[in-house]
Formats: sequence, C-alpha cells, structure tokens
Amino acid sequence: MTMQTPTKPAKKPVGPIRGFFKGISSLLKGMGVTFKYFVHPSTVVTQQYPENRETLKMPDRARIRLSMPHDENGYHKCTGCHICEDACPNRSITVVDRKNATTKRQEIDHFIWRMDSCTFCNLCVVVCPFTALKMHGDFENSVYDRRLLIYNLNRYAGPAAPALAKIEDPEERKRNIDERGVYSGLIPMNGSAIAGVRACGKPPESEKVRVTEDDIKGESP
Amino acid sequence: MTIAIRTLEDLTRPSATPDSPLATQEYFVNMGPQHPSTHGVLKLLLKLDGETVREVIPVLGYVHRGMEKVGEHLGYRQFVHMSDRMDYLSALMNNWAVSRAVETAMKIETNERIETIRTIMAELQRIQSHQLWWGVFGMDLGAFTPFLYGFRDREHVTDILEKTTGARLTMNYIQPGGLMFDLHPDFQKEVKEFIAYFRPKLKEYETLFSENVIVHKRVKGVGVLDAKTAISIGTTGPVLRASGVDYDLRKREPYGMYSKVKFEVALGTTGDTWDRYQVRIEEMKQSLSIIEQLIDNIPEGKTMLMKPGAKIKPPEGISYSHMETARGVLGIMLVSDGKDHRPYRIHLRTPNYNNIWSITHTAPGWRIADLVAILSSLDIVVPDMDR
Amino acid sequence: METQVLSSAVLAIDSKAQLRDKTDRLTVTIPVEALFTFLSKLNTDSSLAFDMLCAHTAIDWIAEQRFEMVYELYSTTHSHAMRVTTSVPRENTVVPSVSSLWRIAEWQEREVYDMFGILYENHPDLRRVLLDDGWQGFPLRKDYKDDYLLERPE
Amino acid sequence: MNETTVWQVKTIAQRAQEALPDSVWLSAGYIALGLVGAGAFVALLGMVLIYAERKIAAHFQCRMGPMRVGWHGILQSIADTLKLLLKEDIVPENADKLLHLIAPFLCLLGALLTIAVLPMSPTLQVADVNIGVLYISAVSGLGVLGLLVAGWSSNNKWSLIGAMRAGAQIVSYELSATLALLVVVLLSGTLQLSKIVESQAQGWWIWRAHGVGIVSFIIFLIASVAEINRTPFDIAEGESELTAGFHTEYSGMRFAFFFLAEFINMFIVSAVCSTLFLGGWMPFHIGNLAGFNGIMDLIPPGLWFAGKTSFIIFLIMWFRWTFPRLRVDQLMKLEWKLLLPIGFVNLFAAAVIVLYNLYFFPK
Repeated sequence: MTMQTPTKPAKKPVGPIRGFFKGISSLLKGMGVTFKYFVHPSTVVTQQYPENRETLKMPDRARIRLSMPHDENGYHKCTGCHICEDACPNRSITVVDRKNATTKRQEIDHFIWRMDSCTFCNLCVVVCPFTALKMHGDFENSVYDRRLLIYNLNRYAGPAAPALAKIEDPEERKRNIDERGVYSGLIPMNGSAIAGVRACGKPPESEKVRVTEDDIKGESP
Repeated sequence: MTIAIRTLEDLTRPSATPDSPLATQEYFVNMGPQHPSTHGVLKLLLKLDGETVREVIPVLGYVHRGMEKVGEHLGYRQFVHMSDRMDYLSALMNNWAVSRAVETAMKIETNERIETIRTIMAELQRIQSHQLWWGVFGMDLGAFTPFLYGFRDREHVTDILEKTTGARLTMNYIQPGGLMFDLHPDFQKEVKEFIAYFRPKLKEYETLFSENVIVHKRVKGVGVLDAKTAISIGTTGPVLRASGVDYDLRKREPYGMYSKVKFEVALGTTGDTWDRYQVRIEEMKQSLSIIEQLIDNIPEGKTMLMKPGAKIKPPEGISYSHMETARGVLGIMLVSDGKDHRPYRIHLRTPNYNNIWSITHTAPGWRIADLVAILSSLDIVVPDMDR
Repeated sequence: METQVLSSAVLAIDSKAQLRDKTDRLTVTIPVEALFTFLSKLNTDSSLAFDMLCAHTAIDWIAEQRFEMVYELYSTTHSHAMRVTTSVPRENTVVPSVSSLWRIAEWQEREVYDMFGILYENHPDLRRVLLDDGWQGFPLRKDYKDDYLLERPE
Repeated sequence: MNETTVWQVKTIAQRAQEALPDSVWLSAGYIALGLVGAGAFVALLGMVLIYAERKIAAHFQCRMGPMRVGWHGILQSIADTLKLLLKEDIVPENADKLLHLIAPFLCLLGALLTIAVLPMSPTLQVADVNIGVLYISAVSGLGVLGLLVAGWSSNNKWSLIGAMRAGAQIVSYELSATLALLVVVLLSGTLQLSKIVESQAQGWWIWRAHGVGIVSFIIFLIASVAEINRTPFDIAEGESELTAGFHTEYSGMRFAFFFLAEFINMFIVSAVCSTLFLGGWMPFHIGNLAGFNGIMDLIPPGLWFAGKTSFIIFLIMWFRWTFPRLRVDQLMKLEWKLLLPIGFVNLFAAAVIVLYNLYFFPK
C-alpha cells in the first residue's frame, strides 16, 4: 500500500542564527495567540453555574435520572412485567409486583430504582414495551447519604393507565389504586440484601417532595 | 522444571554500592499512582541515575475491575455499556467494537444508515479524544493553556454527542444490531458548525504549540521507537503509525463506511515523540474531512434492526474482531458455548495495555522530563489498560 | 495471501497442525509440545511473516478440564491473519513462552498467568500484572471463588 | 536641564537619621514605619499578585478565574489566606523537623530584605544603600538556600530532585543576571539604586545605550524569570514531572510562604528591571519636547514605578501562560552556551560605549 506521508515535509536545515530568530518569532507568535484571547473577553466560555440555573437547559435525551412519567390523571403505564429488571446490567431496578385482588392480574406495587448503582445505560428505557420509563435531565441530585438515592418511581400501586381507563366508575378506579411514596423493605443490591432501608419516593419533575436527612436519621439504627 | 514466579520486590532491590566514589548510586522512585502526569492511577517504578531514567517498570492494576470476569456474567447487550468504561475517551468506538464483535459472531448485516452514523460518531469521538490528548500533552510539557484550549474545543463535540446520545462520556449509544436512538434533528447542522469552528482552531493549535521552539526542543528525537520494535512490542494506533508502519484498520480491513470515504493515513518517519504528536494532529484533520464527506450523505433507513429486548445467543465458537479506536486496536474476542445468552469468555485486547509497554523500551536513557513527554505521547487511559 | 494458500502453507510447517472448521478466520490447532517451533516458523518464515501478535489469551473449558490457549497473529507485510490454538490440561498448565518471538507476548503472557495461572517456560519476568503480588487464586478460572465475589442473581 | 526633572530623593532611613538629633522617638517611629511598612507591603502585594495572576491566567485561557468571593472574586486571596492559615501544618515523620520548619522563612527572608532598598518613588524607599545593586544580587541569592533546605529536609526523593534542580538553575542564572546588571552599573557609573534612577532622567538605559541596554534587559528578564522559577523555567516545581518539586511535602501556612515568596520575588525582579532599565520612577521623557515632558511629569513618580513594574509582571505572567517548560539540561545549555557568552560580549560593548561616551543624548 503506498500512501503519502502528510507529516514531516522535507525541510532545509536551518542555520544557527536563522534558527535562533525563527525560534524567537515562534515564541512571539504563541504569545500572540494567548494575547488575542486575553483582549477578547467575549471568548470566555466559563458557565457561572448556580447563577445560570434559569438558562441552563439539559438536552431532551439527557440520561441523568430515571423517571416514570405520570399522565394528567396521575396514572403511569407500568404493568410490573420485570423486563426492565432483567435488562438492567447491575440490578439497579427492583420491581415488586402484586396480584390485583379483583382482576387477579399482575400489577406494580413498588418500582424501586437505585440511583447509587445505576450506570445510566438507558437499557431499561429502551426495552420497556409500554414506554413507561423515561430518562430526564434533572441533575441536581446530590445528597449526603447514599440511601437517599434509592427512589420509588411509581406514585401508586395498581393497574397501568390503559387498564385503568377501561374501568369507568371513578370510585372503582380509586379502589384499585393504593398510594405509594416510599418503600421500606428489602432491597436487593447486586445479590445481597440490606434490610430496613427506606426508599425515598421523589415524584418526577413537578412536585418535588424530598425526604430530608432527618427522616433517615430517625429510622436508621 | 520449576518456573519461578517473581514479585515486584525482586525487581526493586537497591543496586550495589558503586565502585568508584564518584559514580552515583541508582535509586528507585515511585512515579504514581498519584502523580499529575500518569493520567490517573498508573504507577511507573523508575530506576534513576540522577535525572536520567535507567529503567521503567510499569505497575498496573489500580483500576482493575475484572471486566472480563464481569463480562461472563452479563448479556452481550449489557456488556456494551461496560466498554464505555474502559477507554472512556473513545466510548463510542468501544461500543462499536463490542457491537461489531457481536454482529460478526451472529452474522448480522446492518444497513448503510447505521454504518454511516456509526462512522461519523466514531470520527467525532476520535477528534474529541485527540483534542483532550493535545491539551494534556501540552500540560505535561508544562504549558497549562493548551489544556484549557483543548477542553474548550472538546466541549463543542461533547455537546453535539450529548444531544444525540444523551450522555457526555459513557454514551452506550451503539448497540448490537443498530443504534440506541436516531440522530437528533440538529445533528447535521451542529456538526457542520463544529467543522467550521474547529478548522481555524487547529491552525491556532499549531501556532501556539506545534511551532513553538521549546516544544521542538522537548520532543524532537525523544523516545524513538523504530518500526520493527514497535510492531513486536505490540503498539498499535497512532503510536505504531508514528513509527512509519502503515497499519490502520480503517484502511486495512475497512469497516463501517471507511471503504467509501477518502482519507489518508497519517504516518510518521522516525517514531519519536514529535512524530506521535504530528500523527495525531494530522488524524484530527483527516477525521474532519471524513465527517465532511459523510455528513450530507446519511442515507435513510432503520436505526435498530433487532428487538431491543431480544436475547442474543451467538453460535458456538471463538470470534475475534477488532477496530481502530483513538488509541489503537481494540480487539474483542467472544467465546460462546452456544447455550447461554452470556459470553462464555470475553477477552478484551485493549490498545493501552499493549501500548504502554513500549515505554520500557523508549524511556531508558532519557530524563524524567522526557519520560513524561513520551508517556504523554502514548496517550494512555488507565482504565483501558487495567480493565 | 489467499486463505487457501495460506492454510496449506501453514499446515505444511508441522504435520501435527490441524485445521479447525467453522471459524471466523483461519484457525490451526497444534499440540503444546510443538507450539514454540510452530510459532517461531510462523514468525520468521519470510513468506508468512506473522510479525504482530494481536492478542493472546486463554479460555477455561472446565467441562473438558483443559485450557485453550489462543494466539491471534497478523502480518503487517502480507496483511494476513490467523489464529493458533493449543490445549493444556488443567493439572499441568505449562506453556512455552513466545516472548522471544514477539516482545508484547511477555506482557500478554503475564496477564494470562495473572488471570488463569498458566505457567510459561523461559519467560523473562513472570509475575502478576493486574492483580496484587499476594493475590490468592486466578480470577478468570471458572471455579474461582473468593469472599467478596457477588453472585449475580438469575 | 529642565526644572521639573530635579527630584528630591529622601529615604525613610534618611528621615530617621535626620530626626535622630531632635527626637529619638520620631527616629524610632520612622524605623518602625519602614519595617512594618515593608512587611505589610509584602503581605498585601502577595495577595494582589496572586489575584492578578489568577485573573490574567484565566483570561489568557478563556476562563473567568475567581468569581465567587466579592465582586469578581476580588476577596478570593483573603479567603485563600484564611484557609491556608487554618489548614493543618503537616511535617513528614522522617523529615528533618527544624530545617523543614525554617525553610519557608529563609525563602521569604531574601525577598523581604530586597524590598527595603527598592526605590519606589523619590520619597518611598526604606534605605538607600550605596551598593544597592550588589546588595540586591547578594540578598536575592538567599532564596535558593530556602529551596535547597526545603527539598533536602522533606526526606522525599521528588523534593530532593526539585531542590537540586533549583540550586543548579538559580546559581547558574545568577551569573547572567549579574552580568546584565553590571552593564547598567557601567553605564550609570554607580551602584546606588537612587542614583541609577536619577541617571536616567535623560533617557532610560534600555534604549539610550545603542542596543546594549535592550540586550542586557532581555538577558536580565530571561535570567530573572529563571531565577524565580517560573515557566518556562519552572523545572524546580515541575508540576507534571516532580508533582510539586521542593514543596511537595509542605502544607498550610508554610506552603503559603513559598507561594508568597515566589510572587514577591516576581515583584522584585520586575521592580529591579524597571529601576535599572526602564528608569524606575522617572517619567518618560523625549529629548527636548518640553510640553510632552511636562505632561509626563504630572503623573506622580510612584505611579510610573508601579506602571513599569506591572508591565514586566504582566510580561512574566504572559510567558508563563503561553510556554511549555524546558528540560533541565536544555536550561543549563541556554545559560552557559547562550546567555552567558552574549552577556560577556554585551558587557564589553557597554564598556566601549562608556569609554567613548557614545550614549544617545550625551551629558
């Protein structure tokens, strides 16, 4: 294979005197580059982060936090089918399901997502056949205790939105649904289990109910 | 026959006291794992004679995460996102390498749209990686400003990639059988803007740094790696090409759309640090031209050919496929027993693990400052080395 | 070189070499006794000139009680590639070192020793590379166990 | 000679001496003013220079620099000082404790002593030693002692390498710096700094002496940048090579002293440079253009000095944020094979100029 060699064009050897002045001029040229930026403050690229909160917009596809969108009625689309749980490479998702008392069908009880072990690979979102999950760009998630990074994503336990829509009586619908905010039970962590960890529900986007650290301190041994 | 297993201690016994009182005694210094120019947690055990390096012993494994063992426990699709975490500066190329390995094993043909997008993404990532390298190289030579200029320009690529892939570093975008998402509608426009922005910046890189007489003094003729040794000692990528070996998998075994675009393989002549520098600068230019050729010609088509939830179960046997990442050849050896949806064994031949050893050949005889320059010119990423 | 020509040329080197079928590239299996001479022929023969050792690793076939050693070779002058495999029993894992043929083998073999406990004859510097010198066991063996190993739940 | 160019030079030491017959206390007060003033000046200057360096560096690099503490981060240096004061002062276990503790002070001492003789304006000078130039080149050499002691006492190989580099580098470059200073001494015929300034009333030495001044100015600038260990000659710290060189093992306030000493040294070399080559506090005059010279005289001499010094400080910072670092052997080559011979030739040329009185605007 013959190919040109773009690097290293043959150069004539430079004499010491010319080399000296060439060297000096190369240094001055370099100083010119930096000076150009010095006198043009418009080239500054620094973002002043907490001040620019209003204008800072994350891309639509930003994969920073997993959420389960709830529609205007407050219904989600999760059926508790465990597909996302299987797809998760490091078991950050635990789906706790239950049997509906009347329909005898499987439905979601708790959807637990561990942000502390999540790698944000997006596979759960991709594999979900009901598009019940979504990644969004809310990046201010820092907490002082890693247990606060365990989220319960569904706000109610019960059938998914399409199944609920079939039930016409609002009272009947209400009876099928149990409120869910937090989860306190076993949370498998890569094969082992930590008992007594309280999961913290953080409703996506709109209502930000954050469990404070006092809540955790009160309950942990 | 008994085979002696050595330990690091065996190598670091202090040398005998010198015969003449004027001769200096050689001594050992740990360079790393916490050292500004070992780019993470690489440790180099140096045997020094004053300022001169006599021997370099790389000590690896500070970020060893057992990727290959983990790989035996993950599905093929799940393993793709692990590859992000090896060479995080060419995450998309690693994704592609794993996906291509799976596709080769499964004998899946992808369409042109997927391959074109993959090629553009890979080249963007190559530029991004080299931008960061350029900055870091400058910093290792003692100039701090190139570091920030490199990062400033890298930010543009990162923003473009983030818009489409949703992540800035560990993208997990290229999947076996296609892509995770389609392109973002703004992608083509932004890439064109970036090319227009970056061309003049590359010239500026040269005025600021490449033409600087101090840089020439520091890197020309330093750390020469001749072609024969370079091949034998396992280097690939820009390091090997700087030694004048025309080995670029994009040309040799074209994958993606590389057979359909025009580009030149940047080659060095002597294999010194300056050549490695020049090769990478030239590669950025070539990548820009590759992207330019492809960006307006993205054909229509599906972007995912497999059901995202489908289990992948390749037929029994070994399959090896490799690909040119920003640092060299990433080879993925998949061994399937044909029964499980997880690989029986996955071997990762990473470019950095094979490149780093060349420093034991090139650095001795040079000074500490040169060692830093040579190490930087290898463009190491430690997690890729340690897996 | 065409694959056909190459395979006949390679097989002509040693009568014990066997061609494997159903592989993604030319694969030759050779007994471990003949491995070193075979590989050195591949390296030095000017018509073959496999000057690049792309990858070297082992596979633990625990059901068959053997390790399969894999050498991925490539020739930069002739642009052809092949794979050489050999088997060693799990009880006696001694393989000749090829670090005199390809310098990178020295470190690739160290990695294989580190992960599989394969011992290499005539290796210049056989010690662990990624793991600590005092590490017990060889993690990539299928029967490896340690106290911190988490089993992934099915 | 124009009326306005006659300057009344009066140092604080002179004032103390004059006050002595009248009142011992006034004299003591002047001495205290000199001491405290110099100390406070050093502390304040350090903070200002660190802030300036950070801001200038930021704008060279398309950044903003400190923006949080105060308006545009103007109080950042105070916050940093507070932080460094409160930080734990770690002494390595096997270090030579005494030497490890005094090294930073040795470093700062050299800097402090030099401040005393700098003529910042006709009335603002602590002491006017009649061998000023000699004194400066002697005292500024003290700094290297601090670096060597710091590197040696830390009991760290990186520190030791850094200290040895610093020693070799500073001692070599002092030769060139002194040669360059000698040129000015030859031209002005005095070692006293205030006299040197006054001798430049007709024109600054940098351009009054047929190029000899410029050459020695450049030599002095390069040599002094090397002497104060700044990029492109910062091999003693060599962040990417030696982690932090001689001060690897220092933390808290002791580290701050090294830092302060570095910045004060930068100020000193700039001040010496402007005093010797750019006329110190002397305003910029052009020949007999009385009107122009009159306007220039309106600017107070202290401001002239500050402006010239700031310009050279900016130049040194500009070097730092543009250039990579030289290798240790290249550094030595530059000194012994390039700067020193040029310095000697330059000195010879200066002697010729003085002998035959070939200045521009001769007396």
